[in-house]
Amino acid sequence: MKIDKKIIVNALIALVVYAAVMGLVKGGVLSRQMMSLITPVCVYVMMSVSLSLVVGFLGELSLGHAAFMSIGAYTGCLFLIATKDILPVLVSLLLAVFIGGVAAALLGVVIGIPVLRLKGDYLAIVTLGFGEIIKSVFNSLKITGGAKGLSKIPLVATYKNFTFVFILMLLVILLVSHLVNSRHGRAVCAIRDNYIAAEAVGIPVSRYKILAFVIAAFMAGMAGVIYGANLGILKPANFDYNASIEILVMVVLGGMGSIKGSIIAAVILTLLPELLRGASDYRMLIYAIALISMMLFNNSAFKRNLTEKRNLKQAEKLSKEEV
Amino acid sequence: DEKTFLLGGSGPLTGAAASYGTSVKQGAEIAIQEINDAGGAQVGEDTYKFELAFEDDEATEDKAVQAYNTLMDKGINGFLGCTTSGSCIAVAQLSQQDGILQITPSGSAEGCIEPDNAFRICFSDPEQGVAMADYAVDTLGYKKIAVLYNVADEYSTGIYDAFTAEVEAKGAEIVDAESFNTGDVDFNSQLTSIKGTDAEAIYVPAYYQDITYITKQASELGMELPFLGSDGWDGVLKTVTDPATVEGCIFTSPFCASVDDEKVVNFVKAYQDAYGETPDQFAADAYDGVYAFKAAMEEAGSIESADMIDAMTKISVSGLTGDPITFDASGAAVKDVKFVTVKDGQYTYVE
Amino acid sequence: MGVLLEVKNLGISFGGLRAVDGLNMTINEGALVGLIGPNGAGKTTAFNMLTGVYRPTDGTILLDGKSLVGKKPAEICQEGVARTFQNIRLFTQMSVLDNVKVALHNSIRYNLATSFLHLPSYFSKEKEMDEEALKILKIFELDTYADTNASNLPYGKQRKLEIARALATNPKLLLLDEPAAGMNPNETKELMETIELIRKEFKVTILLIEHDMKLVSGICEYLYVLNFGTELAHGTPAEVLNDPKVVKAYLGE
Amino acid sequence: MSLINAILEQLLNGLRTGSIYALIALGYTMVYGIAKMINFAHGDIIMVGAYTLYVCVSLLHLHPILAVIITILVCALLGVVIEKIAYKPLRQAPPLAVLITAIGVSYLLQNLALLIFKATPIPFASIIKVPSIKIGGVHVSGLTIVTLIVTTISMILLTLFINKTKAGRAMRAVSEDKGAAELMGVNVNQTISITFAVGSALAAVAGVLFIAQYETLLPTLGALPGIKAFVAAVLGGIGSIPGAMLGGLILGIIESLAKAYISTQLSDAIVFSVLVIVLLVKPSGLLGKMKIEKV
Amino acid sequence: MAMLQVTDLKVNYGVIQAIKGVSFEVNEGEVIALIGANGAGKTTILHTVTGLIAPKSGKIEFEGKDITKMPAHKIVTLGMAHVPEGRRVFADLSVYENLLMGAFTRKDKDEIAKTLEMVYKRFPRLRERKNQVSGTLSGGEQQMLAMGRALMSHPKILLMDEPSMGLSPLFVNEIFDIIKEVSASGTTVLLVEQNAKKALSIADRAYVLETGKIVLDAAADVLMNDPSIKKAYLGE
Ligand SMILES: Nc1ncnc2c1ncn2[C@@H]1O[C@H](COP(=O)(O)OP(=O)(O)OP(=O)(O)O)[C@@H](O)[C@H]1O
Ligand SMILES: Nc1ncnc2c1ncn2[C@@H]1O[C@H](COP(=O)(O)OP(=O)(O)OP(=O)(O)O)[C@@H](O)[C@H]1O
Ligand SMILES: [Mg+2]
Ligand SMILES: [Mg+2]
Repeated sequence: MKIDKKIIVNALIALVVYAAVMGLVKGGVLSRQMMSLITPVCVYVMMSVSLSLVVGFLGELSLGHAAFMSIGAYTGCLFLIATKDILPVLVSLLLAVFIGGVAAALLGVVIGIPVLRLKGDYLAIVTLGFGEIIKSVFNSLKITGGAKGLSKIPLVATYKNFTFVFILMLLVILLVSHLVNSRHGRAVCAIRDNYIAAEAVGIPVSRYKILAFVIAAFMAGMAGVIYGANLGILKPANFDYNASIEILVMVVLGGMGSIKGSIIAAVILTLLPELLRGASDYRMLIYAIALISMMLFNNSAFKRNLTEKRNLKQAEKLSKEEV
Repeated sequence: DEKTFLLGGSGPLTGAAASYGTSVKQGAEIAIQEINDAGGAQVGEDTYKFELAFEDDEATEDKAVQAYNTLMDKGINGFLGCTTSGSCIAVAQLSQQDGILQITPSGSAEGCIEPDNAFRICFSDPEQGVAMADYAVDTLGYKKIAVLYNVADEYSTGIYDAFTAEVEAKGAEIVDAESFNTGDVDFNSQLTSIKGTDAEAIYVPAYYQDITYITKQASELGMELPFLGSDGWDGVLKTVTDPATVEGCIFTSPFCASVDDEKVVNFVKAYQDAYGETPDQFAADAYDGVYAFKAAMEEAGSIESADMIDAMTKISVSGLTGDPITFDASGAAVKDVKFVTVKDGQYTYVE
Repeated sequence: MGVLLEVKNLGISFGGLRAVDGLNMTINEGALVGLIGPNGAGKTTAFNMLTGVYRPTDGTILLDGKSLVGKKPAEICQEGVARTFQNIRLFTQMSVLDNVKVALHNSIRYNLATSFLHLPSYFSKEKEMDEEALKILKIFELDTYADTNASNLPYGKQRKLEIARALATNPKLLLLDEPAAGMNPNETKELMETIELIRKEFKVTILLIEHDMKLVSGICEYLYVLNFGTELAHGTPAEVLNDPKVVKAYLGE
Repeated sequence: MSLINAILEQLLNGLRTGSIYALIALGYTMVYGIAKMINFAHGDIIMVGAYTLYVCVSLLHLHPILAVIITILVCALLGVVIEKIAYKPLRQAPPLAVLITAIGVSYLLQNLALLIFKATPIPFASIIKVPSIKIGGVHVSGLTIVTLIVTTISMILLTLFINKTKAGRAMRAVSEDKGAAELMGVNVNQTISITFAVGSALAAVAGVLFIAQYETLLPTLGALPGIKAFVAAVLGGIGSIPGAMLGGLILGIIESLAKAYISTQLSDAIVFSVLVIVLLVKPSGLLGKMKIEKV
Repeated sequence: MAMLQVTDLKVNYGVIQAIKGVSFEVNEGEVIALIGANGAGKTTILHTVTGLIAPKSGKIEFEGKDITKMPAHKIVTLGMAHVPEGRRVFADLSVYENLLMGAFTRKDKDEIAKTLEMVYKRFPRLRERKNQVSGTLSGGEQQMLAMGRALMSHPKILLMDEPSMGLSPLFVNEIFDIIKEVSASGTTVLLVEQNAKKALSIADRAYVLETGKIVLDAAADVLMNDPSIKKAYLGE
């Protein structure tokens, strides 16, 4: 009934988006700039949706999400390179994505340990630290090409493989939104809202904290593989804390705990700097101002009242009942 | 008939690496101004004036790809880029599919010119590393050398790898290999460690920003070891507060802003008039890159990339960074490696 | 009727402060027992030890003969002890219904794959949860608020929601920390009826802290009185509330 | 050189960077402690301070002392203005929203500096000229000593100010409950402005010392020390003023020793590993108070 | 002119109107009780009077001065103190520091010391715990602290939001004795209470609030005997 309608609407939206992008690409209407943005947009949607699980739903600040992405990207892309001539493209990509996800999830478990003991900004620093450690390690590893980067990655996840990338992105969105609407997701949200109360009603807090980190890591790892297979080259420097912060910005701008918001913010923030290219020298300045303005608007009384008016019906119903 | 050749370019204009991209852009602008003032390029019947479309790529690969595609949307006829190696490699894959002539002014990693359509003006990293190793061991006679390089930077590590291999092949010794990270400003620990060894010289393959800190801190530590460097050193004199700190250093460089060559003098003057600062090697590379385009189209008699690419190996450019510069089949520039030193606070070529 | 909870010689110190010292309590299955005492006597602290929030420095806690000392709060909850908090702790960004559904976490289960994929059992189990949660909310007349954000409830209703949530964990022993605080006499009266009701309906043993003597004498069968961390008296309300020591330390004239 | 001397020199190298981190961390921690927000733009205020000093000394040819005073005033004012425009409207918003806005402000300042001063690094000779001294065979840079002294004095003054004065008490009250503080008669907006003014003034001082130490102006010069100082503040226990100083010094020393005796390639990894381990043992940092939550 | 005069006050939370046009007055020296069920809007009114919430419309005057738009910290200096709902003590400050915060607007050190002594005498527990971090006090202890803190400002009028919540019966009596004392020493009191019986027993007059509107006002002893009030608020 209510749920069914939602599913249908969402499926329709997904279908329309897919058809529109496909149509535009095939019809040759889209500029090359826009076409080259298709995969990055999908990658950042995956990144921000997965991070929203940790930041928006678990309520822990993570400044190291790009590290998970890099682990996934490197392992998956190494696999892609190794199997380039052996396996069919799709099989190789599918396996690479899975392997990347698993590798990142394993790191997620490692990070899970401090997560159990630390909170808030202390945890944030530790995630940032892990990110920098991973980056340092990649910089000094030979197999990944060190600072020179891992190049010659087959370009198998560009807009030409949009269908694959899109399905993967949908999958990530679907899994995360399913999860947060389940008993496991509720447990995660309960920890965010009040962990003492969550413990008191029998939620194994530690287990769920790790779970959230691991799932988010897995998805970031998958996104990393797509990122690599779209660019053809991976460099450790691209996964530093600035990259993590960019993703965090998307999650927060989208509104914490809102998957839809995370998606929209990821799309906007990936496209915005590109759309601002016309402003040449003022590009990043305008970007910064836009970011600040969006944050201020999102939290303005005006916006609050807008949302509240939407909830007014419910409130009116309630106050009638109260009388 | 007057037509326009739209030259694309990309490099970091914002972020920590912004100065490199800015130099490339400005160097190219000077060359274009000069060519256009002189009547443009003569291609068969037509005269072509140059126009530059330059995009910010923040020195990251994904932005570079987008910058390149934006330029392709604008319909560029040739691509002068990217400024940094990683971006260059990422874009080269695409430019190869497009079959467009790509000349990178400063992308020094080996992978930058792998596709047939890609050429470069600057030295390759291994080339430089080997050249300096040969010079240090054979000419200067050093037997024990310490190295300080940027572990997070492809340029620095690329040269470092080649340098180390060559030094060891020649029977000399790398007594200490210290490293740092992009953005570091304090090198005292590494320098102190090197100070504690019996090294006869320090080789620092890095850009002048880092060098500024390193040489100053070395002099504060009372180190008197001679410094050897890579072409990234060029420009160091404009950022040090005390030229004495770099006095006597020797670095590989194809370009030297203060030599007496007429071309160089004119370029430096034009650049200073336009931007109020002394050009560095990035600017010079870009300048030569633009002239390579001019030479290629004139040689080919066409601005079709396929024709220009064929012509590349036939041209000879009399540039700032080499005279002549020619290109081999691999896409690399063939030019002499020169060694520059700082003497009395001025750059001069080592005889 | 058997003994459900047995507390022996329970004590805890915070730095130099001996907040609870040598507390003994025996609570039978199905009983409704009050824990009273002056402010700062250590009542809430005793609850915190019973639920694993604090680890006692000494003493034993046995629930159905099993020791609870050293167990984590979540484990103790699964053993069958639920509580409310003196300073309300709701899941503020969740709906009233979801607050209760969180508490059903351990009683109505499905696995992670079901969560991810929304397999058929997801829908049936969620439905079961909704029904169960609404059933409990109805007792507290909160079912009409099911979709409201918990933090937007007025104070009194928030207290009720806390009790509803605690009940949803299906406890053997329910600990209520000042359930009537912030309620007016009428609301308190209603609350007393509700407590009696849930006690019958859910066959749950209740231990409550309260300063409202009407409530305490109205529904408690047995009382323990704490003062400065130690036991001052225990007995039936009639005995205890007339005990001069209790009157002097706690009730006043 | 004897091993002892070598270690001593490396310790001094650590102190040199550490004292700068410490000074920056003081401002970080102070703003965090009161306004309860991580001011990611703090590092960029250092950058603004450095450029302001440059403009005053090299372009306007002002007397160095006057230049330093102007620098401090400019930064303090900038801090207050940023707070008013970008953070104050977000008082009711979730804390992370303010964090993101701070990141936006950081981008903004960097890109403004880039537009005004261009990307090429500007050399700027130190205005602080103190000779280095020699203690038992090792040189100690005069600037390091100055930085250490300034940091220590700042720390002591700040600690006294926050713990012992009425204004400081008001700040702590505001940090816990703005409404209740207002009910005590505290002007909350003004108190927060003062917090940002003091924090940014500290950043200005850090900027002056930083640029005296490293002598090169870059639009991004504040970013890395900013992050390092943030790490230092957390290491010492964020919100704790002596902790910030301790954290900064320790961070500098670990960095230096890791580079000298373990591996320069992996020095960042080592530094952060130490940090992670310290936090695992002491989850609220070295001097941070474990926040007791009364249940 | 009344000491505190509130005229046609309307307050919104976003789009929801919580106070729908309330007028009342408090004269100097009076003890006024404000009673009403959960969610009636009592706390909202007190917050608006002390300036923590801005009203949508209406007027608030204190000693003839219009304070409707005055920020809270200024209102405090006029001699108004507020013991907020939920105590809101500064958890990380010690008991002593909390009390000093109460005297924030006062300058005279000797006078402050005298008041402090007076507060300690009324609440000996606070003296015992003066160096304890307030966050770890028991609920009742925190209530004492909140009250002591408000008294530290030596207010002309004291607004109290459910001061008896969470207090032991003995202490409830004591709190009401203290309120009486405070009132006797010349401080005007506006009291919000769930314990309506107690409140009415010490009040001069009272207002009854229902979902944002005042439905009744009368002398306390009249209300005490009003059958509908008895039934609705006194639990009889
Ligand atoms: N974490 C803690 N650290 C230090 N002291 C504490 C802590 N928790 C409680 N206390 C002290 O222990 C004593 C008992 O507190 P508790 O909260 O148990 O009292 P209570 O009996 O529930 O009182 P009330 O009826 O006022 O709620 C108090 O004096 C309190 O200050
Ligand atoms: N911050 C808020 N946002 C939205 N609604 C609020 C807010 N605070 C209070 N309300 C609503 O305003 C109404 C009045 O609340 P108020 O707290 O003033 O009541 P009260 O009379 O003090 O109740 P109680 O006796 O429970 O303390 C209630 O319906 C409440 O839900
Ligand atoms: Mg209690
Ligand atoms: Mg209230």
